[in-house]
Amino acid sequence: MYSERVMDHFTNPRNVGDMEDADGIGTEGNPTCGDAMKIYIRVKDGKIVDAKFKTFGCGAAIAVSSMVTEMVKGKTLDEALAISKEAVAAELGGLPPQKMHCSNLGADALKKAIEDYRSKQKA
Amino acid sequence: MYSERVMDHFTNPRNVGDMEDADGIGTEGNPTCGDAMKIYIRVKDGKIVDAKFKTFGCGAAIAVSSMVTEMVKGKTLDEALAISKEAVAAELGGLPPQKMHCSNLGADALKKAIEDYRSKQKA
Amino acid sequence: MKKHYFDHVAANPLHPEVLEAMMPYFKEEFGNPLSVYEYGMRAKNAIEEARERVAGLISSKPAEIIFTASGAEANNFALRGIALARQNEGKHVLVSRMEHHSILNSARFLEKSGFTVTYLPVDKKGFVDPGTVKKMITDETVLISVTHASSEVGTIEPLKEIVKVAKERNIVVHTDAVATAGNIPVDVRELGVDLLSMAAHQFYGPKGAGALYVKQGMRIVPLIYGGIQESGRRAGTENVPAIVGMGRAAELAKAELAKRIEYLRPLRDRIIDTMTEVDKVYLTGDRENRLPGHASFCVEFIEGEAMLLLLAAKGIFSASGSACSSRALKASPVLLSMGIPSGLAQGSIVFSLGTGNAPEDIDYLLQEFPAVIKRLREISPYAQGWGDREEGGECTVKE
Amino acid sequence: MKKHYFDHVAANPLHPEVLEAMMPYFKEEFGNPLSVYEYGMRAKNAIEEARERVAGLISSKPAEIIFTASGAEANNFALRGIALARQNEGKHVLVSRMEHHSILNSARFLEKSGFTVTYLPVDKKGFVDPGTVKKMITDETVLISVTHASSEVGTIEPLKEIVKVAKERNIVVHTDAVATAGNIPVDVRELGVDLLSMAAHQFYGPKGAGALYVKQGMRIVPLIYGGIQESGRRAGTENVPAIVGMGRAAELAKAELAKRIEYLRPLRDRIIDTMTEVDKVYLTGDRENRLPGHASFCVEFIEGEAMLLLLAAKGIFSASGSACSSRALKASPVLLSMGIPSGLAQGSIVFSLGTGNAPEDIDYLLQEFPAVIKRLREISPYAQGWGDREEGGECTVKE
Ligand SMILES: Cc1ncc(COP(=O)(O)O)c(C=O)c1O
Ligand SMILES: Cc1ncc(COP(=O)(O)O)c(C=O)c1O
Repeated sequence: MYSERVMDHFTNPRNVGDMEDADGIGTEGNPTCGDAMKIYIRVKDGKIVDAKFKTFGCGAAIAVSSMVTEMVKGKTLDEALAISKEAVAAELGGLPPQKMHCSNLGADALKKAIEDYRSKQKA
Repeated sequence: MYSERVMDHFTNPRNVGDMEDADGIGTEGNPTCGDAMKIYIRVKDGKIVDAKFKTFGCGAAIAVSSMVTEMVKGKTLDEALAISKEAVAAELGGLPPQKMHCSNLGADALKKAIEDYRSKQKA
Repeated sequence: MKKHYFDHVAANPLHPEVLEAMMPYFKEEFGNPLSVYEYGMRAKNAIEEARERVAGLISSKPAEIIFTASGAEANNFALRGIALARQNEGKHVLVSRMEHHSILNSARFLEKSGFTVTYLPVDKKGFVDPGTVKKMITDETVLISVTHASSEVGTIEPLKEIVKVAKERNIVVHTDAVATAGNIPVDVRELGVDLLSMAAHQFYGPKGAGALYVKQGMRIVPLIYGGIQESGRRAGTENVPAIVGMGRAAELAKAELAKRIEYLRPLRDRIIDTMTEVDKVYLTGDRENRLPGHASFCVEFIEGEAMLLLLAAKGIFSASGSACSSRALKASPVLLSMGIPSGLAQGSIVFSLGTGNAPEDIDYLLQEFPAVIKRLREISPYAQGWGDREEGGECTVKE
Repeated sequence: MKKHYFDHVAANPLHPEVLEAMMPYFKEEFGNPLSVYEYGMRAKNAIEEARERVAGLISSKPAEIIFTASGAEANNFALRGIALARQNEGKHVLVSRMEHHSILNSARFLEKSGFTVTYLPVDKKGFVDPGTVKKMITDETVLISVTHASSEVGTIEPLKEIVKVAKERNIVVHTDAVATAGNIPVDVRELGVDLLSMAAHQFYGPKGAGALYVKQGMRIVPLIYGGIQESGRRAGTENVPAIVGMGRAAELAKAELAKRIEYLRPLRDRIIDTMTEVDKVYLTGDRENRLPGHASFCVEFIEGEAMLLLLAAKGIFSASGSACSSRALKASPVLLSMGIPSGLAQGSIVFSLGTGNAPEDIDYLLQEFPAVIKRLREISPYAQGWGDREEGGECTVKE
């Protein structure tokens, strides 16, 4: 069902963990739906220098979280915002169609983390 | 489906044929239903001394005709009239239930042949 | 005694390569296609591969194939599923009089559910006339179902022309292709039908596997509700080995179709040519436009089951549409629909050939069958003519 | 890697003796049971022998068994067939909330056809309360369908008591015994039910064979119309090998039932005892009154499919009622019906054992499974508690 890349990121997820004093935190999804993720980012000079995640969810959700946190590292905030669900899925070698929308919340959580960072900056 | 006795009387039917100047002739059934038989009897001293048949029909119908013509030989008319469908079927080692009524017309045809004989006697 | 099996419309022997393809799914590959782990995935893949192969046989897309457990299920599903899905547009259905029981009895169910069904007549060669279809269409007609070929007379119906008149009025067309799919070329695009039923056991595949082709985009109400198997259109744990077998049988049929037809036709023609020489033996159905291995007759003055059994005693296996041989105890409605008198219809006999039949088998049949006819006619009271019975009588089965 | 298969509710491996019994019917015995000659008769006899064996398994008469192609078909047939047959007496049906999709979705179909359906609640151990059944019966009620055991939680329902309250009001009772027949003693006379569904693949029989027990004299409208197979109650060429396989599997199950139960129960109990020791792992369904090989849990803070896949990576195969693992993408209605919070229901996992599982397989499971839980909890944002998510949220799948 899942591609090898998905299985790799699921069984050996990168960047798992909480981040103390993260610059931005985004959460998306909820347990009722079976998928919920929390993404932490650390920002320096307008670039994401580190990212971590915690995810409740299926294999796809965990792999997506792992992949998104990998993809954002070193990107500017605007570059990171441009990461789409499709881009994440493509990096993972594709996702089963039924998983495309319900478990592929990484880009949304990331967006929220960036918004969180920006709103904190304004404050 | 059929007992060995049925198959024997079907594949080697006894008393097949027409009977010239029969004393009684009875027909029962019709081609629409798939079974029709004609029974001829020769009567002497109140006893059936010979019987023949012609049958259009399935294996059961042919076997029944063959058996009935065997059973009546040597019987008085009243004895012959007492031959029931069930008795014919029993002599044949049984008939499949669905054949019991539509193909087991031998006793009826025999009855008609006896009636035919008796009505001729009266005339 | 050597067996001579000429009843391929009743059952086909399984092709050894089909059985071989099925075997792993009776052993180590026992997974449920819904399971997310490896056993499930392999079972799922096997089904999808079979779907492609079955689609390939009729030139459809794989997603247009819904697996069922039989031809009868596919026919019930088609008739009732489309009637229910389209009932707001009209409640009139047209089916031919020569349909299989699974169509006719589904049609009766629709009648009980408030639909009107009109039964299309059949001519004496077994054809449904597209012109008649056109006349019988009403504003209420939502579905037409005409068989591609009846397994009892073998005539191949002018489906393309029927579809043409149906499409002028936007009416959905279903065909029962159980007797044709895998036996003659069947191309759903070319035929233009919206739905088509098939059964694996008619082309050397296993029993327990059928399929309904449903044109992309066509809404159909399920017959069997439950889980999400077959995209939610047909529930129940998939019969993986049977489906795999159907796929392999479809693949083999497609590859060998021309060869099989070329092999069977001359054998069939020999039977027809020889037997129609016998006095008062009539071919049923059209001479040319018929299934390649199908030779069906009515033999006057004798009854079909008796023929079957005497032939069987000689190792020859065939079928009949006579009342006594049907277990339903009614003469074939298909034969009666063609205007064959009821008495004559009792003399029905059908030889359906398969690739396992050798030319010598036909020699043997043609030697033995006339003798069987002669023998039974000697027993028949009608051998000189039907007499006053010619029209047949009322059939009253006494209880 | 050695495979440890604990998903017998999804699929059973075929018993080798069952396959052996089936093999002749894939080879020389390919006849159609309707044929009057020897091939047909042998096929017919094989089916009737299978019918006796299946009847023997549930202590019914052979004539009370109608073969189907799946448990889902039997369930659809029962619900719709009885509702249609009895609709003049009333149009109200009772089904429990923990029924299989094939019951629930058939019930929805009945609702669309003008019936009223009341859904019986389930308590937190998975029991339907006969007292509640009694209260929910109306003058219009014609049918009650309660599963004998759900394959998701394994609780065995108090059917006898439910039948008792139904019979006070002359209401027909159907039970879905797909998960129980062949796995625990099932006696239709003792249970008192009027209809009962079963599937061969749940007791080491083949896929593609199911059966519906219909009490003698009970009228039922067919689901699949056509020929006179199954006494006119279920049409379609019989899947002879599968039916024969079901018969043999039933015979084996009956002979070995006590032994199988005795073997499985301690294995199941070890899993339950060990796993409920793990923090925030809860048994679902009743502890005692459950299927002998069935151990089902909800594991807090993690999701079922992720568990399944990590276990599968270690050669352990199981099932889950989580939304993501269902392909239908909805959390098991059975679990929700028991009042399990939706978030927790996502952590569902089911181990269903079979006679092929060795005690060492259980050792391995009990060694690996806690590690999988630990690992996934390390990834979970909720491992310290659900926080404001405790009640779960609205589930909106964005397109
Ligand atoms: C309790 C129950 N009922 C019905 C079914 C449906 O049976 P089938 O998959 O054979 O259609 C299942 C599935 O295994 C089941 O577990
Ligand atoms: C023309 C036709 N339609 C439908 C069927 C029914 O198919 P099945 O027996 O697979 O249910 C048959 C039977 O072989 C058939 O010949």
